[in-house]
Formats: sequence, C-alpha cells, structure tokens
Amino acid sequence: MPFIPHTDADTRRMLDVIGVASKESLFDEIPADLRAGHLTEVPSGLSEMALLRLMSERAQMDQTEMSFLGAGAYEHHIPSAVWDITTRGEFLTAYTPYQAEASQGTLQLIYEFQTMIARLTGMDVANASVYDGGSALAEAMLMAVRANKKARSRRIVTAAGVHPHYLSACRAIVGNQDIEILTADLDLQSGVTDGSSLATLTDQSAAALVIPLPNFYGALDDVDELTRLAHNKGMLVIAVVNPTALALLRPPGEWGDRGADIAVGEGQPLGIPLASGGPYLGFMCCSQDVVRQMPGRIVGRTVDLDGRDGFALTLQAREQHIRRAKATSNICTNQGLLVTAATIYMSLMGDEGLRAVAMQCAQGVRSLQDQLIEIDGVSSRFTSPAFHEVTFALPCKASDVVDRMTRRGIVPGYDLGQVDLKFAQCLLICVTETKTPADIERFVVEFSQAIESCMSGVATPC
Amino acid sequence: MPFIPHTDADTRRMLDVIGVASKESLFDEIPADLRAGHLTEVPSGLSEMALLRLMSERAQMDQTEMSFLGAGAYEHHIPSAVWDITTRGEFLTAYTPYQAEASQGTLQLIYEFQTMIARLTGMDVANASVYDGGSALAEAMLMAVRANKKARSRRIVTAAGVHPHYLSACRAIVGNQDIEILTADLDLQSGVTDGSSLATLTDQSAAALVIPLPNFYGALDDVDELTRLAHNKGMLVIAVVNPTALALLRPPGEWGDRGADIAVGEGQPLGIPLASGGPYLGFMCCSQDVVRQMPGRIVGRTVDLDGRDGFALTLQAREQHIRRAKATSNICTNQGLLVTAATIYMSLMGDEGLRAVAMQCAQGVRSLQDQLIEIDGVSSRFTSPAFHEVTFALPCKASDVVDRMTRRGIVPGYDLGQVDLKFAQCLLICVTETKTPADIERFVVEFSQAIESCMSGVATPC
Amino acid sequence: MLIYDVESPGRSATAQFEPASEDIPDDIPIALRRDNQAGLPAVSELQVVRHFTSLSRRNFSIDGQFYPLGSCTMKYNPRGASKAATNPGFLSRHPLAPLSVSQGFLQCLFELQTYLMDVTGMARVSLTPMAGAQGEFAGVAMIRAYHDHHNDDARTEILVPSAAHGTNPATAVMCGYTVREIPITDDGDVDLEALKQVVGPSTAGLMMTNPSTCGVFERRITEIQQVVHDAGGLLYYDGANLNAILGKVKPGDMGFDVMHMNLHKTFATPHGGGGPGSGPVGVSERLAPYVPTPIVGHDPDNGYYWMDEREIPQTIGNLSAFMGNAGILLRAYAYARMLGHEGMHRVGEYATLNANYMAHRLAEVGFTLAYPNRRATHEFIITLASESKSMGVTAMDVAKRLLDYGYHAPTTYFPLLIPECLLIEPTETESPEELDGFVKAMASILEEAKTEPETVTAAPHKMPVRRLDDVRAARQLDLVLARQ
Amino acid sequence: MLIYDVESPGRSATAQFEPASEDIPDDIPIALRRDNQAGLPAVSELQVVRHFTSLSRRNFSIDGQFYPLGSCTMKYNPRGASKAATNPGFLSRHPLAPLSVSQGFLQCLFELQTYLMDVTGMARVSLTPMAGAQGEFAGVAMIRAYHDHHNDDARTEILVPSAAHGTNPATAVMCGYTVREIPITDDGDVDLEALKQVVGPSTAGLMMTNPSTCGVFERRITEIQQVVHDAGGLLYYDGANLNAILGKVKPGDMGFDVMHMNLHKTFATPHGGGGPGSGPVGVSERLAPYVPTPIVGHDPDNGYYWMDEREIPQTIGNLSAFMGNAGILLRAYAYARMLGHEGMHRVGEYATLNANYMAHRLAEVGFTLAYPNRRATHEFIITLASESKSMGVTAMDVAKRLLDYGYHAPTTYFPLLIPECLLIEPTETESPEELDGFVKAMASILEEAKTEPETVTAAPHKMPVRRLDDVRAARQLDLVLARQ
Ligand SMILES: Cc1ncc(COP(=O)(O)O)c(C=O)c1O
Ligand SMILES: Cc1ncc(COP(=O)(O)O)c(C=O)c1O
Repeated sequence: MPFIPHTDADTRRMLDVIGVASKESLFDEIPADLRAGHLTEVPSGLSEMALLRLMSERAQMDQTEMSFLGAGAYEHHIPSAVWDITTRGEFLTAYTPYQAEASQGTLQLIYEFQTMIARLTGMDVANASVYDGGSALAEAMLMAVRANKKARSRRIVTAAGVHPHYLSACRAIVGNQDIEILTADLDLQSGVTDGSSLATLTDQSAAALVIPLPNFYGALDDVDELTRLAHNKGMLVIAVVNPTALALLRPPGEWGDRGADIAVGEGQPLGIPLASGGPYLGFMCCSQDVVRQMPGRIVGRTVDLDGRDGFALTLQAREQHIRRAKATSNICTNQGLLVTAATIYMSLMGDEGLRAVAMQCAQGVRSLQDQLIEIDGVSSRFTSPAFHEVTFALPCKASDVVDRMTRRGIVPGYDLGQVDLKFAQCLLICVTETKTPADIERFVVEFSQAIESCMSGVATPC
Repeated sequence: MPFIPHTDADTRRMLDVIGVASKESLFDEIPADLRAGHLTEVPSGLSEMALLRLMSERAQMDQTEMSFLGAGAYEHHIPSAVWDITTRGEFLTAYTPYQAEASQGTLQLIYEFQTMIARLTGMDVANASVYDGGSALAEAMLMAVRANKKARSRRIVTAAGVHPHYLSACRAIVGNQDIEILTADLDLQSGVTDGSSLATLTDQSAAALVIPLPNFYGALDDVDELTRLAHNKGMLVIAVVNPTALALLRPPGEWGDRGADIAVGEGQPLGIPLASGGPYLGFMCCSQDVVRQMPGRIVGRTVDLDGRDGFALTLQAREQHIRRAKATSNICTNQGLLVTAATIYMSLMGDEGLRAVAMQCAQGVRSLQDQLIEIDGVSSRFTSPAFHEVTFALPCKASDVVDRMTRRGIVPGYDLGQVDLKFAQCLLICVTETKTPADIERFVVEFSQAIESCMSGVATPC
Repeated sequence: MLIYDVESPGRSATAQFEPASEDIPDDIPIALRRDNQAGLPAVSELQVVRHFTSLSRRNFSIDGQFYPLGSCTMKYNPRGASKAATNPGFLSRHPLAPLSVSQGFLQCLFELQTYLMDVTGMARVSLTPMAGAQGEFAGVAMIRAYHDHHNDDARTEILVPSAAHGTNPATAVMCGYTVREIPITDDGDVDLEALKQVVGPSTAGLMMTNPSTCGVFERRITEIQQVVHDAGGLLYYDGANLNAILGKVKPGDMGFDVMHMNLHKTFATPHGGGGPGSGPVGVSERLAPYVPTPIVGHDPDNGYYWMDEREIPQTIGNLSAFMGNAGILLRAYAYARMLGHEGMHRVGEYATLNANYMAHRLAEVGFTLAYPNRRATHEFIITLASESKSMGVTAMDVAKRLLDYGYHAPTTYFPLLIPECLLIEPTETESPEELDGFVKAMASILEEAKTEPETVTAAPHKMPVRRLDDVRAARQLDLVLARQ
Repeated sequence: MLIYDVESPGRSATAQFEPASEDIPDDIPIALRRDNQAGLPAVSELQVVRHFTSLSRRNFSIDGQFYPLGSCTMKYNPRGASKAATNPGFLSRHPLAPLSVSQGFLQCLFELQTYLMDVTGMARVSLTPMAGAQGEFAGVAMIRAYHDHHNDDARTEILVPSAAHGTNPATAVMCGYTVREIPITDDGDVDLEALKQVVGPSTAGLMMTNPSTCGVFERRITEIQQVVHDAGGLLYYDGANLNAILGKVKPGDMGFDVMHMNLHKTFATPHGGGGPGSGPVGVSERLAPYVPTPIVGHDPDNGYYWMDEREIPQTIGNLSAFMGNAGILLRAYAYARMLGHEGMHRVGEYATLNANYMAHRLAEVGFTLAYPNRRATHEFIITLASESKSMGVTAMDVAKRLLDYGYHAPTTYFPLLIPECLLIEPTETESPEELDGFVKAMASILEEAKTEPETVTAAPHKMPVRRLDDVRAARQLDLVLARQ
C-alpha cells in the first residue's frame, strides 16, 4: 500500500483496540446510501519508477531550446544553493509556524525576508507573502480602500500598462466588494500613461492610484509625477514593481515626495523557476501607518521568557483565524516555501549581485533592440525607455513569428495580440542575464528569417 | 572572489594582526626561485550560471535513449528519497567521523549499513566500504593471504569469469606484494568454470579461491561445489557477488558447508547512479574469524559515559593512521556517501522490494532471450542459466551492432570482443527492472534490423 | 543570529553573477535610477549555506517529527512526486509558452481535472485557486454569480456552522456577503433546528466541512442539504477534510453544489512552512458556467488547450496572473498516479483507522474525548477543560510540552466552541508504533501535570527558545531589521 | 534508535517496486536459490525518510559548522559544482558507453588533466586513483616500475619523514617496500643530515608533503631533492596540502617526480562523511610511461578517447573496474572552471592568510604554537603539552569541548611527534568573523581549563552522546545487529 505502513497484523490489532470488526465499521455513521465513492476515472497505481518515466516523457515534450518570453515571469539564473537548501525536509515539509518554539527557522527566515523585501522596495514593512503578483495587487486595492478612510471611495484608478492578467484577477477578486477599477489610457506613442486620460479619471475621488514599474509593455512611467499627482488628490499610491528592476530603478518608498503607500509585486524573479506560472509569491510592503490594514501572515521579533530574541507570527488579530468575518482577508496558506527560496536568493545575490543582474538585463535588451530595428519593417513600438522587456512592431502578425520560431526551438516572446487586437503585430521580447551575446545573435538570425518567411508567406519547415 | 569571503578591509586588518605588509610576505619562507606557479592552461573563471550551461551542454552530448549495458554497472530505479536525503549537507559535507560525538549520524548509519550488507551476503560482519568492487577484490586477496596462515601461500586462484577489469585491478594492486593470481579456464560450452582446469590449479597450495556469482558472462557457477573444493584444499573462499542478485540467489555465507570466508562486490546496484563508473562503493564482508584482517573503516556499537548506546570507529589498530607501515591496507578515505545512499536504498527496498527487483531482472532477461534467439543467426552463447545478463552469439561483429544501434539511440550491450578477441561476435546484454515489455519489444525490432544490415553490409543512416 | 549579523560591507557571493559594468543604459532617466544601496546582505556563499542550513534545523517538519496537526493533514509528502514535478522540462516551461510546446504539462492537468471530478463527484473542476481559501473564494463567488445571474439579489447571507474554519466567514465577506453562524449540537452535528430557523430567501448558501472540524461525520447531511436547497440556497463543501472520505463518499453525492480541495492536505503536497497550497474547485452542472479560468480542454484534433472566457463567458474570471500553483498541481497529479484508485480508497480507511485507534488509546490513558460517543473520522478532539481546572494545565501547556517529547503539537483551541481542546489528526501514513509513542508521551505529560505541573506549564524546555512574548511582539512591532 | 527498531514484518515502501510475481525463472537451480529472507529493514517510506533525516541531524558538517580539521581542507563545497556533475546526462552515462556518446564527459576529463598538469607542473596526469591513498599507491608503484624497468632492484626502501601521514608508510609497504623514517628538526623541517645518513643505493624514493604536516614549508626542499636524486631515488609529493600553495609553487618546479592530489581537499569536492575522494596522480616525463590507465586522449579526427595499455604499454595498470571516481572528477572540473586561474591563485593566498591570522590570534590569547618562529602555511599546530601538565586538560579534552561551542575539533594528536597537539586548518572560505568566533571559544575553554577543568575534561556536554567507550567498542565487538 503506497505510503501506508500498516501490515495486516497492525490493522487487526488496531481494530481490536477500537473494538470493531472491520475498517468498514468505522464508517458506520455515514448514511449507507451515500457510501459509494467508487472511482472510475482514476487509473491503477503506478510505482515511483513508472511515474518518473511517464513524467519525464511529458516534461520532455515541453522543452524548448531558448525562450525570450517575459510578460510577468522571468527566466533568471538560480544559484544551485537556493533550492538545495529550500528543499531540505525541515523547510519543505513543515506547516505554517503555529508553534513558534518549534518553528524558529521558518519564522526567523520570514523576518529576514520581510527585512530584505522592505529594503529592496524602500518601504517600512512587509508581510510574509500572498499568493502571487496578481492577487497581491488585488489585496493591495482592498487594503487601500480600508486604509484611505478620508477618501471614502471604492474606486481604484490605475496608470496605463498594469499587467492585464493582474487587472483581470483584481476585477475577479475585488469586484464582489463593489470596488470599481478604472484604467488610464496608454499613450500609443510613448507606451506609458496618457496624462490627460489619467487627469480625467483622478478628477473624481478615488482610494488609490496603481503605478506599475516597469509596465507590461516594458516601459517606464514617470513614477514621481504620478505619485505626486495621486497624493495631491488624496489617493494612496500602490506600486507594482519588478524586484530585479529595483536594483537599478528608484524604489517605491522613494517615489514622489513621500513614497508609495503600498508596494506589491511578483517575487518570481527572485530565485523561483518559471514552472508554468507557479508556485510563485506575491510580495506586499507598506508604510508603517497602514500596517494594521495589511493582510496575511506577518512575523515579528520578540523575546522569550529568558529574554532571548525569538520570532513569532504577530498582529494575528487581523487574520481570519482570529477575526473571522472581520479579518483583513481570507488568506491563510500563503507561499512560504517560495519566500524561503527568495530569501536565500536575495542573500546570495546581495546588492552587488542583483545590480549586476539588472544591469545585464538592461544591457542585453538594448543590444537586442539595436540589432532588431535594423531588420526591415521591425521597430520599437514605443519611445519610452525600457528595463528588460521591449515591445517591437513587426511587419506581420506576431503570432506567425511565434509559431515559426517555436518550431525552430526558440520561443521569441509574447504575442501582444493576445491581450489587445490592436497589438496583433506587436511582440514583447524579454532579455535577461541568461542570454549571452551568442544567444542574441542566434535570435536575430532566426528572427529575421522568420520575418522574411512570414512576409513571403512561405511555410517554415518543421 | 568566488568562495572567498574576504573584503579588502578584512585582509588589511588580518595582515595587521599578523604584522606583515602584504599577503606575499606570508610566503617568504618559500625559496624565491621556486615561487612562480603561473597558470597558463587554466582558463578564466566562469560564473556558476555559465558553468551550468556549459556542463549541461556537455552532458546532453552523452545522453542516449536507452541502454542495455551491464558488465559490472547496472541501471536500476533509484527512489527519489535516496539522494534527496543523501545530499543533505550534514551527510554530504562531513569528513570521516573522527569526532564520534559530533558524527553519530554517519556512524550509526554505517553500523546499519554493515548490518544490512552482512545480512544480504549472509556473512558475519562487514566494513564501511572500500573504493569499488575491483579494489574490494584486491583487498580481499591481500586479506586472504594474511589470514590463511596455514596455507603459507601467496597464490590466489580464481574461478573462470571473474570480471576482467577486476582481475586487472587486482594484478596492479597485489602484484607488488609478490602475490600471484591464477585463473581457471572458462568452459566455452556452459560459460562457467572448467572443472579440470580448476582442479589443476588447486593442486598446488593457494591462499584462496575467488568465486563470482553471477560471473562476467552472466552465468551461474555451482558455488557450493567450488566452495567445498576450496575448503577441502585448505583455501579460503572469496565470493564476488552482485548484491541485487542475492535477493534471489544463495548468499555467500551459505555456500558449501561453512560458507565463503570473505565476500566482496560492487555496491553500485544499491541506489547509486551509473555516473561513468563512480563514485561507487566496494563492499567487504567476512566471517568473524578473520575480522581483524579486514582493511578499512569499521564501526562498532558501544556505550557512552552514561551507558547510552553510541557508535564509534573501532579496531583502528588495523589502520594506517595508527599502525602505519604495519596496517592491513593504506586505505583512508573510502566511499562514505555512497554507503549512505546504499543504506537508504536497502531500507526503502527491504527484502520484498529487492526480491521484486531481482525477479523482474531475471524475468526480463528471459523474455529478451526468448525473443532474440528467434532471430536468424542469434543464439545464447552459453548453456548455463543467468541472472540478468546474457551473452549472445551474433552472426556478425558485436562492435558493428553496437555502433548501429547506438546511432539509433539504443546502446545494446557490451561488445565482448573488447575483453577477448574470440568473443568478437558476442554481445553481453543486460536487462533490469527499468525495462518495460515495450522497451524490450523496441530493442528486439532495432536489434534484428541492426543484425540484418550488418549481414548485408549496408551502412545504417544516422 | 540574523544573516545580517555575519555580513561585511563589500562581501558577496561572487560566483553567482558576472561583475556589472558601470554603464547603466543612458536612456534610463536619472530621476528613475536608484541612487542608494538596497541593503541586501553582504555575505559569502558559505555563509548563506550555513546560515539557512542552520535555520532549517530550528524547525519541526513531517520529515523530522510526527505532526498530528488537526485539519492540516500533515502526511508523508512523497519525494517521488516532487521529483516528477521538478523535471527540467516542467521547471523551465514559461506560463505563456505556446501550446505546441505545452502538451505534456497540459495533459497532466487535464487528467488531474478528470480525477478530481471523479473523486468529488463534481461535474467540472478548475485547478486555478492557489490555496484552500482562494478555492473558497472562487466557490462563494460562483454562488454569487449564480444568484446574480438569476437576479436573485435578496440573497445576502452565507450560513456557517460555528465550528467552521476562519477562512469560511472571511471568504463570505470577501464575496460581499454577511455571515450568520449556526450552532453545533452537543454531539458535534449542525443544529438542524437552528438551521431551519435562519434559512430563507436571504440565504445565498451554506458553507460546511464534512467530516466537520469537530472530527465527526455530519449524519444528517441529506436533510441539511434539502433544507438549504429548498430555501433556494446553495451548498459549499470545504474540502479541507477530504482525506477522511477519499474513496468512501463523494461530496457531489451528498448534494453539494461546489467545493474546494486542499491538495496540500489530501494530495500530500508539501506545505513548505506556510505554503504553497493549491485549492482546486469542483462544481455541479448548475455552477459549471461560472468556474474560474483558465481550465484545460481537449480537442481530438489539436490536443490540449486553455479554455478561457471565450468558451466560459460567465466565468468569475481568473484569480492569478497565470494559472495557479502549477507545480503543486503536478505533484498532486503524480501522487494521484502513484496511489491509483486502489490507493485512494485506502487513504480514507487508514486515516480513519489511525484516528479512531489514537482516540481510543488516549481515552484509555485518561484523556477526555470531546465526542466520546461518536466515531472519529480522520481526526478527533480531546478537551483538557477538567485538567485545566483541576491542575492548572491548559491545552496550550500540553501542546508546548509535547514539543519537548519530539512531537509537533496538535491544533490548539480550534474549533473555538470546545474549551481547551486539541484537534488531533494522525493521517494514514503514520505507523502504529508512532501513534503509540505519542500516546505514551501524552500519558507521561498527564502524569507530570499531576505531580510536577510547572514542568508542563513552563514548557517547552528543549526548544531553541522558551515561550515567546506574543504581546510584546504585537505591541512593540519589530517587523524588519532597522538599518544601522 | 536503529532503523530496525521501527520495522514490522511485512511492512514495505511499496511505491518503490512492482510486486514480484512468484515465478523465479525455472532454469535457476534450486540449490542456487536463496531460501530465506535477507533481513533488510521492513519499514515504510516515511519511516525511512524520517530516520535518515534524523540521523543526518546528529552530524557536524561544513554546511553546519566551522570545521578546521587540519590536513583535511574542509572548505566550502560549491553547490554549483555538484549540480553541474549531476546533470542527468552525466548520471546516466554508463562507464562502458561507446565513445560516440561520451564526448561531453571525456572532454571535461581531458581538460581537467590539462589543468592539473598546469597546477602541479607535471608532464602527465592520470585521474583514476579513487582517493589520496590510492594515488599514493599509484605513485609509489610507478617509482617501483621505474626502478624495475631499470633493473635497479637493490632499491627496497622508501624514506618517509616521521611527521608523515599514515598512508605514506602503509602505501610503501603495499608496494613491497620497507619504510625508513627520517626525523624532523625542532623547527619542523626534515632533518637533512639524518636524510643524508640513510639515503643510498637501497633508496627507492622519498615521500614528502610540502608544506609538511607540521604546517610549515620545507625550506630546504631543493637540497633534499638533490640529495635523493643524486642517490638515484625518486621524489614523491603527497599533495594533501596542495591548497597551501595553489597558484604559488608547483611541485614539479620543486623537483618532485610524482605526486597525487586530493581533489576532495584542494578542489572542494564533498567528502561525504568518509568519502568519496579522488586522488589523481601527476608525473614528470621520467615516469610518464607508467601512469595508471585509462587516461583520456584526444585525436583531432576522432575526438576524445580512452588511452589504455595499448598506448601505454608500461602502465602500472588499472586501479578500479572502470576509471575511478568520475563524479568527483566532474565536480573538481566544475570547481576549476568557476575559480579559473585567477581564483586558483587566490586559494593559496587566502588559505595562508587565514591560517597565519588564527595562529597569531591563538598565540595572543595564550596558546602555544608548535613552531612559533615559522610562517604558518594553510595550517598550523598548537600544543597543549604544558596545559596538560599544569591543568590536566589534554588536547582531546579541548577538542571535545569545542564541539559544545559549535565548532568541529581540529585534527588531534597528528603529527605524532608533537605532544598534545591540535592541527588547525581554517581554509580560505571561512570569514574572519568565523575565525574570531573560534578564537573566542578557544580562549574561554582555556579559562575553563583554569577555573573549572572538569567542564573541559568531561566534555562534550551538548552532543547526542557523551564520550564513548572505545575500549569496549574494540573488545566487545558489536559490528552488526544480531538477528532476533
Ligand atoms: C477546514 C479548513 N478550511 C479551509 C482551510 C484553508 O485552506 P488554505 O490554508 O489552503 O487556504 C483550512 C486550512 O487550514 C482548513 O483547515
Ligand atoms: C597528508 C595526507 N596524505 C594522504 C592522505 C590520504 O588521502 P585519502 O584520505 O584521500 O586517501 C591524507 C588524508 O587524510 C592526508 O592528510
């Protein structure tokens, strides 16, 4: 019996202690007409060996040689030590640290995570993670509505270019609480927020303004200006940031005159593999003023009976298991293990390493950009500077280029037609430190061939 | 500086404490004319990221789809738990357990290993491993010469079919101590020891007879008879066994009337990956009588000051660090980590699992055999039964078949022409539990095609 | 010792990056550039490895200890499932990868959907929710979408038994509902009469766990569902306790309209010291139009693909940027494949056997069961109310003392309605020897409570820290290390 | 608790195999079949995981503790090197795989040979020896092959300084030589006069470590080699201490004819609680014909291939069934690539810096250096001879007490000639903070030795066991668990 240790003798003895004749009797309180549970769709069990072979065959089907996809999930080098340590049984197979004395490892690690992520974002405090970047933004919106008592508004305004998937997750999550999300237009020239559109939206009172950096199209808004605008109008500012970019770019805690009030984002770039979209981690930071409105686990440093330092979950009165219907959120399980990986990653990279990575990303994408725009019909779609992702305008459908190049082993980027039909000829291409000059060269060659055959309508051979 | 933590300030401060001006001064006792050490062949350093990419490209060059190679190293399923736990830092990065109190984990594990391997071989005691199966046999020969005082002989006789690589390692290792190794002929019909040849060799006194089970060609000798013969002639018996096979086959401790005196073998099948030949582990067991002649580390159970059970290296008076020139061997570092893996493997498999694996090996090779001998010109070379490896006679050169099939992604077995030119048309094929009926079917199809094209002299397309 | 206690300015783990050249691309405006150090630790690779290895050693875990944390189903997490899910091809797959290079992954998910439908008796499954609570959210949001679609906007209330997990009422509120609690009878069932009193046209639905968080099977489930359905409400099944009935009863057969599963419980995926989880939702035909997207479809010609709002126009939407905790789903899939249907049937049986055995043994050595006349399900409750009065030893004291004996404590003070309670869930993967060891420890703690109560009330004694000052933690907030 | 203490007959980790059918192939003779149970543990997968996880927690290791074990070079083992070497393509490569599917592996080995030649100044390198001692064996066997080849069979003696590691004399004997010890002078050098006395026509060779196991550099190495060479002997270099001089001096330049390297020391491969190691040998042109096979050759047309006795007819032969500890060689290669030549130069420098710093600091706090007037190399010795007399506290006591402070003990009582000694090797990967912590611990142990010596003599107090009865272990041999 896989994973069940009982021998027949064990079972017999246990049934005797209980005083029943068979295991079946243990279910005698279940109404007989409900007892069925026959499984018809689940196949017979496999040994671990057979399973591993099956899964390795499946995984191989999905392997590509190279990918330049970004659009919210980024391929970075992950130091080997990160997951070697993260998957130690003591981290991997612990539950939420309810018994603080038997969980000092996880608790201290979260305290260190909170410290690192707060420093990276320039914010006062952080929580122990929420599910992912998208749900983090939704929680931030709910938090802003609770925190901005003065505004008495259930409206949230966003700058242009917030990740469209984040926005739809936010709509799904906050919509039932009568919160309205209004989105400023994208300036189709620059690729950042259209000022007049934003001005109109912020004319009415709103709880918060959401500002992405970089935005979904790779572009960089003038975050200082936007922050000042929002603060002047009595709105809180919610930053949505890429943590790698913050090694180069101004952190939310320093935006405008008094910094963003809440900063969230996707922690995946910090040592977490792409892995089809999860598990990742949503990070969430805020200023000291609004910490009691923050959802999710938070760890605090305190002392034990002997006065020694120790760590414990704190501010639990915000949480569902204490406050139930009055909690700040229903979140319970979060992304603890990913926090572990991210904390080890940030420790290994340090300021110097993360800055080097960010720099190589930025330089890599510049180099790609310089070469691609030499190709006939290809140009940068927007004029704004970018961090490590750029939107290119193509002379043909982006989906065709994706198809052709994928068949040649390279996933060239994200077909923006999938989020907006007017961008059907736009491809969002990402470069990280994992791409060498030779990789970029190979990309350019394959890319120009793909463009060429798209233009001539020739089918690429498989 | 990869892996060196010193900052410039650290270095400065340390030099000040030492009272020298520069790191160079620390080398001032080295004659100036020797100080050079300029490295011209070592390239510049790579980041871990670049290294991993390079190594993964190299590793991919060597990947095949399927292999039926055995000949001393066997592909078995390795439960995921084995290496997950073996590579925990506490096992992986410890040194030899010189400080027993800080090494109870490794020490107890070795005691458990000794117990398991002694039980599997049916022997009284075991040591904590030597380098590999080949060197284990060499150590066993040295041990037998020391232990068999009565025989006063420096001759070792072996049955036929001891792994030829083991024999050559033994010659290299024991030769300098004037020990002579004499090998009985192989009966070319049965594939096991030729009785009369062995009789002649054992006419003169010898310290020990070496008996393999199974032998290199996959065949099974009559170990009882050979053991009795040796014991009757005052020789010790050294068994060389495959540990997986012992789940089905009679263990050395039960051979003949009083069992083998020493049993050695390659522990690789017990949870250790093929990995190009090492690190593996040589196991070494013996009867109680000769334990003080056994080389290598041995762990014993004892008690601490409070009378609690504990474990420590013992019988160290046999070893080089105490006895120096009078030690039983020069071995120091052995294969501790592989012992860890093998112990976890044996625990996970248990009697039932190891027997199931052995049975599937034996059944798999029978099934392959039944199908291959249907092919024109292909037959079993020998009449003796086999465990999981069989020598096939082909109608063409085995090396050709290996070439052709390897190009098609299947390494079909070991070309016996490499060890003996008279076997140039013989292929040693191994089947383990990793091969499904579908794999065997695919093998048979590819194999008959390869034979066919070898016969017709057609070049296989790549 | 914090990682920052071993840092030294200028130190770094230099194998992990190529030194940065100093030329930041000059199109990035000066005003947008960071002009200070972030303040990540300045440490060497060895320091990192040693620090976090040492932190890990300050944790209890299933791999280390028996961990009978009620409601959390801390069972063995097969290493093979993790290995299968971390195949390089899976780890490197980008969430937005083209379908042509996604068929392996999608097939696993498609099959997992099918298995979960089978296990739960539900008509459709969406795998996207990232934990139980998000599954609850999806479920209640679907209930709301259903009523909205039927213009039934008087339904503003979600009913929740008083023993319910905190996520249930919190979820209802996140979906814009008010919450009304239903009491529990003395033998652990929902008070049917009380339910009948409150159910009505304002009832959007009832959220229930069955077996309940009291560790008993709700015997009148059929009546309950009838009452709620008759009033026009829907029934939500909190699947946190699915382990108890896996292969025995299907929530769909009990009449539930929607449910979530905690894969990190029933499907043995590692909980990682606080997550990740995965909380797929299953729905009856009635709620099928509303499932959160994406789900995996299959088309004989083109293979597996994502079904999104184009095919499921009434979906409540997507709940994450991509498709949820994919890696956990792969682990759950691997676990399901290794168990097979035979294995799944056994899970509920042996989980129940272990719980009933422990309940009996603990009662034998003198503990008080909260529901002595009921069968335990996969878990059960003991109450230390009388010990607490007579000896001054609380459930928390016993919990802390258990740590000294090398056992993780059961869940304490939940459900709230049972005073001084411990909710104990052994799971099917523990051997009887392990259970006996725990009972023995409990018996000696009881003895200690009688003879030397301070040993218990001052516990733990053998952990890296003694009891922590929670009040100070919340009052003198120290959530991040101040910069020097 | 032994794994056998949690077994139960009939229990097994059933996910790990397909149940065996009972039909053993009937051609296997009954007499050859096993007719009893082997007696491996009958346990569940969780029991295995928990047991061995818990055993691991009873170990010190580099990942856990500072581990200044002299002569063993316990430095950080880069995780990246292990990852590189355990690429699936490497793990699954069969040792006898055809060359066409071996080029990736062979290229790594070929390059490693080249790097090691460069590092050591030797003309040829064979990677096959599986640990230092086997490397020594290969080296001395080559010395013997050389003399044999020259029919110089009067050379029956190997000279070894009295401070030598035990493997040196043991190896000489395994190669059929007798051993003669050369004394050491008071300042740690080989006694050149004494050497001159004994060297002669019976001298096959001298085995030396330089820096020696006394932690000092042999200043008269040039003279020594001249003396030995002039007498017709050869010089063996024991490379266990290569870390001290990596990128600083090459043994080939010092005049050595043959040497081994301990890759598990200098090249940072994990020692695994007792191994595996890897002990490649390097030789000068003179001994090149004798190297153990196989080595990797390269041929511009056909790529990388194995050179065996066909190309190296005078080889001493192969020392293992295949080619040695391949996986360790890959790790060493990975390490060499990450360091690069720049990094290698730094290794010796910082290892030396750390050792000299610690030596100074320990002297400052009151410890006696064995060679106070010498530079420390990568390691150094303190002697507790006077403490032992005055306070009754031995080197072993201090070693045991260090464990309580969370530091692994240095090597004790080696080299044998220095009474009550500790041989301390910090390695270059330790931070100054860690060294300071150790010095502080040593200082407080010295204080304890003065004020409360029993604390030290009865140490350790915080380990899983107290001091063990070694005499009983050797007298009442208990090497395997008896069957019930
Ligand atoms: C009964 C019950 N419901 C819901 C949940 C919430 O699940 P999750 O933690 O995955 O969000 C839990 C988990 O603790 C639970 O025990
Ligand atoms: C000086 C010296 N020589 C030789 C050896 C033997 O090396 P190995 O243990 O790899 O056989 C050692 C290792 O302890 C050593 O320190």
